[in-house]
Amino acid sequence: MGSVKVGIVREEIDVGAIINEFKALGREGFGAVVVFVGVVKGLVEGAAVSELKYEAYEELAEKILTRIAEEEMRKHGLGAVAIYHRVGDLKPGDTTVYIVVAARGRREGFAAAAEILNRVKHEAPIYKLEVREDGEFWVIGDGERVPRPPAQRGS
Amino acid sequence: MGSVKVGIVREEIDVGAIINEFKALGREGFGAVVVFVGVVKGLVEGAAVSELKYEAYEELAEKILTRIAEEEMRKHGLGAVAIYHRVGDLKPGDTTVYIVVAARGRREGFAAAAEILNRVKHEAPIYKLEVREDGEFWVIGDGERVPRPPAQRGS
Amino acid sequence: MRIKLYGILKDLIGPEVKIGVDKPITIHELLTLLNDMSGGNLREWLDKVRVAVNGEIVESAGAIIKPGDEVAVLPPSAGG
Amino acid sequence: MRIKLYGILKDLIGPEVKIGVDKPITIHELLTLLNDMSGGNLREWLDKVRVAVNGEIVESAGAIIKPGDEVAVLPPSAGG
Repeated sequence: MGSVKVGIVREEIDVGAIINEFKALGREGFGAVVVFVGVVKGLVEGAAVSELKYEAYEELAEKILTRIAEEEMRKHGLGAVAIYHRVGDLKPGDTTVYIVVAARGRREGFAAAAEILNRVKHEAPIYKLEVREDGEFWVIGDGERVPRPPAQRGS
Repeated sequence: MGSVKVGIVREEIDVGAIINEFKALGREGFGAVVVFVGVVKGLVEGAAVSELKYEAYEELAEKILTRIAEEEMRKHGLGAVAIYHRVGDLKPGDTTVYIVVAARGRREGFAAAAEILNRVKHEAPIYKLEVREDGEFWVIGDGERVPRPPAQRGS
Repeated sequence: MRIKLYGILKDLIGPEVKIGVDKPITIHELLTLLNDMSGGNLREWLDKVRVAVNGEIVESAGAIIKPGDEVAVLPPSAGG
Repeated sequence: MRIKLYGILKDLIGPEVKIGVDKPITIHELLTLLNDMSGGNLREWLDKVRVAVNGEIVESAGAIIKPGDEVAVLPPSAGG
């Protein structure tokens, strides 16, 4: 089985170094490296965003990221998978998630990267609070936004 | 209109630097950077590959890459597009093509990168000769292989 | 029994609560207890949360939690 | 008139050929001439090649090329 790298991280990742490592798998017949990098948007639903506060149940999140990577590797016959998700207080333009796959060809590569991203969003215990000019919102699932309950603001 | 960078290049590109540049567009609402890096495979149709020799009609190729980038940028509402294709004698594990897009979201990003790659393969005047243990083959279109005509080997 | 909470549940209940139970209870019973403690704040979330016991998601509402287990209550994920 | 060739066409005909014409010809006439010069080598490629004139692809086989134009004959692309 190929290489799996996952992590919940506080800092930016050197994604160029991962691409360089994965492209060496071309020698074993993996001709495509596909990368997704998520970025904090400065504007959501017409409102300026000042911060995204990410938190995770870290041990479980890393376990689930590993499982996603291994299952998708088998499913798409990948040579390597990396999944890193950031936590902490992130500003517009900061990276949030990195997915890198080495695949036999472009079709498997694009399909695997899109599917991994989708699973990370729905399965990993990672939570985000959107701090906007019009209030604070918990993002639930794929896009539903719930105003932050006011009673506990201080907690 | 956003930024377009294209080129026919002889050396590897620092794709990490392009990702870093494009992620800054998060501030303007572009939350996804999608990257495709093509890599020379060491094994094709069960035969070991020693080299891919790429050549291009360079002026026309750069013109066509620019056109693809601009059209796809409009079609998918992208913030930036980079397309670099290498020429020269490449070995397994060497990169062949780099596509980087900054999109509003993941769906537009994956769709745009896949479509740009497809157009680069079919529209840009770029040619490749596969040097394998079982002979030399011109790759025609998306995968057809034609044995190199023997009469002109020396040319 | 100490229960950790994440995301919006931290705002609704607190980052961690202690429940005085000295015998095993089901996940369903745990969530009912938490909802009562929070004055009904958890009601609309009861069918959306996931519960992790000792670092693994447990899907069945009838699954048993023992005193001493490490328990976390998780709202729907929002990674990416 | 100097014609540049690329890819497999370079092997079949040569990287560049000179054709002695002093009046405009159509793309169809050009390809026929090239095929004759190559002893019929180009035959199976005639309906697959693209011709670029002065740095732009010209799709119509009836389009006119003038002496002095920069002409290239291109096999199907194989980037990526």
